[in-house]
Amino acid sequence: MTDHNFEPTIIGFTCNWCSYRASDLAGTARMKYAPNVRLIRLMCSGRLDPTFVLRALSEGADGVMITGCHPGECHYIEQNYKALRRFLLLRRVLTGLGIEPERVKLVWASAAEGARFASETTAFVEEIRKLGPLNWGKDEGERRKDEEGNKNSSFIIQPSSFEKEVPA
Amino acid sequence: MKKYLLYPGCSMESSGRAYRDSINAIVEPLDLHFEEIDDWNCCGATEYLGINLIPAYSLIARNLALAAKQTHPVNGTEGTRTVVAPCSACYLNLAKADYYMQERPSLGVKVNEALAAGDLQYTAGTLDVRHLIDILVYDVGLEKIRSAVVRPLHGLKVAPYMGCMLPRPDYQHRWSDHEHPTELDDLLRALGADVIDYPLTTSCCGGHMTQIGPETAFELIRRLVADADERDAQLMATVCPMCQMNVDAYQNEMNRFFGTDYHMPILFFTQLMGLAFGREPKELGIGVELVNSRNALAHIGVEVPVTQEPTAPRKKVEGLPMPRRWTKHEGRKEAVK
Amino acid sequence: MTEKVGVYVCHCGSNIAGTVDVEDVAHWAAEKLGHQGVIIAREYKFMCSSLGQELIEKDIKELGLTRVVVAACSPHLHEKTFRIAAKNAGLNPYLVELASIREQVSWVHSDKVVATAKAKAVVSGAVSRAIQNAPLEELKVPINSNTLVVGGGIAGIQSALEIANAGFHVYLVEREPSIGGHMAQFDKTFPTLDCSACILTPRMVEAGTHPNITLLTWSEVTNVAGYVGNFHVTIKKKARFINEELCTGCGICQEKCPKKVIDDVYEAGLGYRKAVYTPFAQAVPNFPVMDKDNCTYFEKGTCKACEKFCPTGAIDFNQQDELLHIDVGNIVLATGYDLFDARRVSNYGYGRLPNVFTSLEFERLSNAAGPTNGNIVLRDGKTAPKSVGIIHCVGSRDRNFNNYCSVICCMQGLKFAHLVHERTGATVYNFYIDMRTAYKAYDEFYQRVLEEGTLFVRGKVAEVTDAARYSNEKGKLIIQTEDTLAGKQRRIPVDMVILSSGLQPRHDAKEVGKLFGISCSMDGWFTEKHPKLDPVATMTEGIYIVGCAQGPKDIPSSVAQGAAASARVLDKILQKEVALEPIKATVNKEMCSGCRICNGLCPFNAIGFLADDNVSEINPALCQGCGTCVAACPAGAISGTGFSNEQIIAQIDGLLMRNLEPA
Amino acid sequence: MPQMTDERVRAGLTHEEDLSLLHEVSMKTAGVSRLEMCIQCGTCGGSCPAAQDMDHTPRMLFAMLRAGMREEVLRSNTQWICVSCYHCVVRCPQEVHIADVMYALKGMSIRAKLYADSTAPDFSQTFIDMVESYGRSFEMGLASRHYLKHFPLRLPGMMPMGLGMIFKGRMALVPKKIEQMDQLKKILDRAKQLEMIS
Repeated sequence: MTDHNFEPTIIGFTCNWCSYRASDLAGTARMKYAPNVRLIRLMCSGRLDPTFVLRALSEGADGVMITGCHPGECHYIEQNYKALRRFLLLRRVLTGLGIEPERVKLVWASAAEGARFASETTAFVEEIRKLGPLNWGKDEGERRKDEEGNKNSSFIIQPSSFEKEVPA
Repeated sequence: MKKYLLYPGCSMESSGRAYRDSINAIVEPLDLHFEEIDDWNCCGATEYLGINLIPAYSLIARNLALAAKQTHPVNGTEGTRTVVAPCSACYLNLAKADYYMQERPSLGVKVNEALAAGDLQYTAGTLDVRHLIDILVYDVGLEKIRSAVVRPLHGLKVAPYMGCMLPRPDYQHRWSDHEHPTELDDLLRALGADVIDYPLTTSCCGGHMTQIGPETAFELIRRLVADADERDAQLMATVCPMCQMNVDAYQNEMNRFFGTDYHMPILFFTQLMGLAFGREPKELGIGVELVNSRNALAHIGVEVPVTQEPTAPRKKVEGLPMPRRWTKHEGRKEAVK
Repeated sequence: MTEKVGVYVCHCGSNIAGTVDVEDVAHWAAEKLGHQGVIIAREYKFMCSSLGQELIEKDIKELGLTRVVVAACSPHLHEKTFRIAAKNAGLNPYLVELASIREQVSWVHSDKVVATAKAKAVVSGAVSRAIQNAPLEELKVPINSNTLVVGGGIAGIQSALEIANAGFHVYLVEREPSIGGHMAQFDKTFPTLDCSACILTPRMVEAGTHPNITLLTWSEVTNVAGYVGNFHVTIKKKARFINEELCTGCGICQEKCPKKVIDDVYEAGLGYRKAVYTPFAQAVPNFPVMDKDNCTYFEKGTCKACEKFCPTGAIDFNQQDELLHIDVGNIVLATGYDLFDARRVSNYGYGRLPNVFTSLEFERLSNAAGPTNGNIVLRDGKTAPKSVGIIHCVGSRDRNFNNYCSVICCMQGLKFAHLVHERTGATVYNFYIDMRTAYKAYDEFYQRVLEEGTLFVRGKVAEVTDAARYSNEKGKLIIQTEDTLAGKQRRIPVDMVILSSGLQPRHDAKEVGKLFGISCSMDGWFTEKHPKLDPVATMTEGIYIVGCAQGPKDIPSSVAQGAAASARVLDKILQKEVALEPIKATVNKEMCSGCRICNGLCPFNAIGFLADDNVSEINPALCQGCGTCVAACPAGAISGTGFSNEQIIAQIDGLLMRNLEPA
Repeated sequence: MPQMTDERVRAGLTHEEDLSLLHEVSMKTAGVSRLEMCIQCGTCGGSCPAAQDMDHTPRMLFAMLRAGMREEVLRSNTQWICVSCYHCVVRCPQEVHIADVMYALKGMSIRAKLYADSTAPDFSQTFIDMVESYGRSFEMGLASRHYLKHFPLRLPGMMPMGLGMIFKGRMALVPKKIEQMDQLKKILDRAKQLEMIS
């Protein structure tokens, strides 16, 4: 069952040339999307070291979104295919670690696809919300501490204030 | 021996009986094993879809669900996931249900909910829905067909009539072309027939309009028959019982309507295959057509030693060269320099 | 050493401040990130204004900041601004980090609490990352003043001439035996109806005789190495079997050659040439080439008619392909387009119905130098058509084929209508979806064609057939369409159909793109650096794209782009050296195990292997900084400046708020 | 929905603009209709083998759909003349699922009782009745019931053909029934319920 009170934290890796620009475009066009994703800019999705994903998941992220140029459109010719391969491998590793592989998602978005970036982001947040919190790499005490901390900080996002609408 | 699941369709039991007889006559020489889907029901033709969406697709999907239970191997055959439909309308309905249940998952969910009321279930994409001629040309192969020919149809001028619902909309990209597919031409040529260039090969026969708007249908039938006649065809070959029914059974009424006197017999391609394989007309249901094919078949009845096929006249020197013919199978990379 | 970090939060008027509580963010950063080294956090109305910049410069100087984090708009907008400000204040520009809280926060979220929370996370990530930033220096490399232009169509010719006239050397490489491209095949050019050859030939001759241009026809680029300013290019000069020193271009060999071949290229398949040939009379250079695949001597070992009759002994059957190596500083790609293969639209009958012609075929048909001497006739070679249908948008604006508008087809269709009307007096129909006659004097041409009495039918043609339905259709081609303005289906019998086919990327555009290290769009056209503000440059420094290689366009636009690219090249040449972004990968030789996994990963061939030391090495000038090798190195021996593991991991932790002041 | 006020009628407006129509048709179409992508090029109207008998070409019907002319659209004979030959579908440059839209319009037209001629809906209904009672189509029953009602005058002319079909064994006089008729009935009943909900 989906816990609607659960607000996932997601780390998104973007490519400097396409998906980061797509997020810029989504901004310029004022497209609203779920606020749960925090982006990191890489020069290319090929730069994505799988350990970054593991690091993010172990440090408190509930999901990781990897974005890059569409196949065949890589600024560096074909490095996004390497990202794709690593992504597939990574999902297997996660399965082996007992983590739902769906927590990592690969999205292709060109610099012109702001709308796609926005809708994919919102969709992914919902997918992660269904999966629930990950709480990997934290012991019980730490988790409780987190929860306590969240209660006091303005960082917790109230469900009522969460925007769901995304323009088609 | 390769097994296929057969969905015969309602016409095969009545108006298209000759189709069934002739299919039975060719499976053995081609080493095919057709296993009928148990207790299949009508696909709804083009009627149900216009009334109710979900019942229409549930009606079709029941057949797919039943077929999916019969995919296992039986004595001496491999298992299969291929459903063969010899009727173009049935083929399209089955293929369409399978495709749309995937394209629009909510439809798939609802259809399965309905199927569940009969303890059935179907996962879209489980089966491959294919038409009989697709199996014959691409699985059996023209080479094998050619080698089974004992009475080549040399001298028989045939208009290859594919009809509309077979090559279109072609969800799975099975055909060489949507407008001028070559599968039937190639197959008839393998039988030795003299295949004419028939531009209306995928035009519509009128479908159910013979029942609800006869004037519309008669015009469509007239176009088909008139063009075949204009091009000196002796008979038409079809792959669909509805096309056969419309062009055959309504031809005289059409003639009356327009004051014409066309006599254009139309046979199932499998009947011509049977003839070429040396079967007797009677086993193949030849003679039950209303526009009889006696005169047309007389051209091959006599066993005249075959002379060389007439070659096309040489193009005059001042003529300009034609571009090469295009088929999809040439590959996508082809480009004009 | 503890860094001294300054955090600057921009209001951007109300763009950011309207949704993010900027004061709270700044206050929070100073408080919660103080232990990380944040010694000052300010907010200001417009950080990018000169006052905002001065604020940062002042802090750097007075507080001795070693890192600067600006929470404002996207780094693609103002990263450079703040880097320059830092540099002015004596701080290495790469120690500045931007946190995008406008495009990624204030503009895409509407709840102030949520947006402020996310802005804090983004700032926290940027601070952590900035601490790990290292000072970097731009790499300067000299520029070779030679230029390579690939493709000798009008765009390439224009580009080559502009650079050559400025006094710099150009290598102009063309795959076909002559330069001229598609324009050389045309009869007239819209909208002015100048004779194509009349305006093109002088340019071709100028390019062929220019002292600064080395013309390499019947040649192809086979390898490109190096980087902006220092490309090393290998060119295959295919054997012509003609000694160019001796050949006078007299043409006797062509006359005597007994082998006739359909000319698929220049005559668009509508005419013949010999096995030894110059494609057309005004070809530049005027030396013939021998088509080895069709030559009787190469096929059967006898003939040599050309050799017997050549007055200067220029035929050389032993000639071999040659490989040339040249060094250039910049490359202009003007590789053009392929015509859409109209056989794919089987309902239009091209290839099946003899009197259906493509646009290029019609160009040859109406060209006085073409196979019919400019007589517009049916495929029987003699009958003039009494009625002609011209179909627009063939293969364009159609998801079954090419989804884009090919730009030129409307005007081309109008031009054909005019020519048919003028030369044959036939009734002409134009079938169009939308009439697109933008640009100077184009719509006036449309008006002129309307005035001439061409009949226009708004409707995408459904089919062209020879299946007559009524007696008036016998022996004709019937164009069936909906006249969408009349709301009725029409069947129009005509003698000739001309398909205004669209343009599509060269069939080998992908491979060519790979060769030069540039990418193609979804449709297959080369991708420009910026669709509006940088239309001739590419993401690869020093490589420019002009003409139809970049997308469908007409002759004026191709010429303009050719010239524009030249201006960019001259700009580079005159700068004499170029600065390269210092985002590079380097191999730590101590850690490298010599496994060579990285060697094959680099698309720019920047990674070499030092066999003696058994380690890999990266050429910093070739490295484009994608970082794939960094991520792939199993020994962790490769590090990438600007995007190091430390920087990214710090940013992850920061974004996840793992770096806050312990409570 | 704007009302047909006197003012509007006086101004010569003949229909109410119902902008929800396009969406409704799309929802009722099997697969994804892509109707909103139509560029009004006329490929469908040009391709249609039966366009001469239609009140409106398919293209025009789609324009009317967009304009929200609900009644005119559902009253049109276009969807009933469609022979499902799919020529327009494969040629459409925007990949609109035209044939399936026609099926959706038939259903809507029946429900709104706006069809001008009952021949086609009756034929469909008769056909379905046969299928729902036997699980198979029954040409003899179908033809006799349908012709008696709609084309009694055509019957004498049809006699030779009908007799020929029977004589040549191409038309069965008794219907064939599937074995698990009750299973099919359950499925269809459930499907009809689901149809009502959606």
